[in-house]
Amino acid sequence: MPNPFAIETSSEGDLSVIQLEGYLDAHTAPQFEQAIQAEVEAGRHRIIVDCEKLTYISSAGLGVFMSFIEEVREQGGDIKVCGLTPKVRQVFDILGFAEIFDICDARRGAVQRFSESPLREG
Amino acid sequence: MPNPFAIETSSEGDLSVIQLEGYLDAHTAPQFEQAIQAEVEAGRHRIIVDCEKLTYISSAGLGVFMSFIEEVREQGGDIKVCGLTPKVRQVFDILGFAEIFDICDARRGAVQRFSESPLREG
Amino acid sequence: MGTLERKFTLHVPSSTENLALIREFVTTIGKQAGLDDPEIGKLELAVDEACANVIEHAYGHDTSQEVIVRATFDADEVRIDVEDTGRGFDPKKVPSSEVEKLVAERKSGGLGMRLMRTLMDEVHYEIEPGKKNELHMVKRIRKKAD
Amino acid sequence: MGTLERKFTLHVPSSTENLALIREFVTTIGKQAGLDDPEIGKLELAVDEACANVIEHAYGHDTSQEVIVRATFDADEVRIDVEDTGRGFDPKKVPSSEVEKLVAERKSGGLGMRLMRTLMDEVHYEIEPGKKNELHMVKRIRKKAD
Ligand SMILES: Nc1ncnc2c1ncn2[C@@H]1O[C@H](COP(=O)(O)OP(=O)(O)O)[C@@H](O)[C@H]1O
Ligand SMILES: Nc1ncnc2c1ncn2[C@@H]1O[C@H](COP(=O)(O)OP(=O)(O)O)[C@@H](O)[C@H]1O
Repeated sequence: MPNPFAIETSSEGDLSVIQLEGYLDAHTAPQFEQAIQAEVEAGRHRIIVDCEKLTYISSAGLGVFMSFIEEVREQGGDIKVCGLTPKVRQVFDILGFAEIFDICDARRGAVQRFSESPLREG
Repeated sequence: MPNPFAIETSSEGDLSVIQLEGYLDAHTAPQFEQAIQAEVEAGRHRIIVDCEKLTYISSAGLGVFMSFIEEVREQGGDIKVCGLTPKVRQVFDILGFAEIFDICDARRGAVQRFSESPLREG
Repeated sequence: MGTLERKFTLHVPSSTENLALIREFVTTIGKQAGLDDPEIGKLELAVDEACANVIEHAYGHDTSQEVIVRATFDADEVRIDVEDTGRGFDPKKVPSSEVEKLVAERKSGGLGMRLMRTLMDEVHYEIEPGKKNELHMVKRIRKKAD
Repeated sequence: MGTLERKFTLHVPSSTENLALIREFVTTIGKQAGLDDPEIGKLELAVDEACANVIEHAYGHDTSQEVIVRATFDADEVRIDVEDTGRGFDPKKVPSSEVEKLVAERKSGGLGMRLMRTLMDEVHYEIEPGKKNELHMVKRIRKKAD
């Protein structure tokens, strides 16, 4: 298959960066869910999901974003999305996710946005 | 599909370089045949086929090499092959093409080999 | 080409592992039908959603079952049929929740059928539980600008 | 997994345009069967050659015809059947020429069946001209070193 799925979590200061690569569908979404779950359980609620290398997303992948955003915001954090390719962006737009999620062009922008809303204790 | 087919002919001095990219199968082989045919008809018989970006070859592609080599050699030229990836190399080897064709690692090597056998008029 | 109809069929075991192959299948067909890239993307996603639903809901991840995707196209449209012999359901009884509501309820699902209906020109189900369930979808081919 | 058998089927119009899809189909199956990359490459090439022959020889490039590829695998082997309803032929009557001879005769063909026999562990034809021609091929699964 053209591009399987890969996921990598790193940190930038108090931010967690989850980088997605390849396709995020019903087969690979559980890995993404685990990755976000791990951050949330570790009390890391300021999360950037970098989609620069994400070539495909289906509702199973979008469902992961959807199911965590409330909890993370309740804890004073956020899930910011960056690097959407036009193909993936189209799906966010169709579902109205652009109104719910903070979507930035590049990772820099997402980091910047978090710095404008400093961490408040949960 | 992962990587369609592309072909590009250029020249390096009196050498013709045909660069193949993607997959060379029964569907795309006719394009390769036309490219070699064009060189041969133009009297350009010193040909390098650069396979560095060739990800797949089937017998239809190998058949193009096979059908021109005699004519080109009769005219004092050669078809030298360079840049074979392991996957494509495997097919050349299985069919014993390595004994018939001059196969070089890199394009430089193929150019060098031609310089060792200067053009004789056909 | 012209109005000649082209037919393709794919049978795969009911596993999410095979969604990537199903997408390749649909993408190839979309290209041959002359759809542009955004339209191919929509077709690909709609069929992925349809098959993911079959794998998850109709067969409950029983990988010994089979998902069948049939595709035909002519000069006017691409038609996709997704067939299963699983549980079946009544599509009219599936509530169509707003995304805001799903977010508030921390749901991870409920987006698939909405997507399919948005992405395709026609979507309808023919359900005969225990016998055969079929989902028919149509994407019309808008002629490319070039 | 274990000894459970997995079945896949692909029907496509008889056109070389569809060889890329056929290869994706076979590659997916090879991966799921646990073959390593070189073995997947062999399976892919053998099936490509088989289908290219059907498209060219059995159907003479009549794109209204259909090529059917069936694949099954279990823990021990991958089995591929390529089916057509075309012209048919007697495989025993096909001369197996050395590559040197083909080169000398400036042939562009005659390599396909040799490749298939080299690449696969079993290759045999069941020909019923005008009815159904089937090519059966088997690749045995050698357990990976790791
Ligand atoms: N093919 C199907 N077979 C059985 N039930 C289905 C099928 N497709 C959808 N459903 C039902 O409709 C509901 C909504 O489906 P959908 O909008 O795709 O969201 P999701 O699959 O994420 O739940 C599913 O939860 C399921 O109950
Ligand atoms: N599926 C088929 N149906 C009819 N004839 C076939 C088929 N496969 C092979 N043949 C015959 O066998 C010959 C040798 O096939 P092959 O070794 O694949 O080389 P090529 O296809 O390049 O000629 C073909 O030229 C054709 O006459």
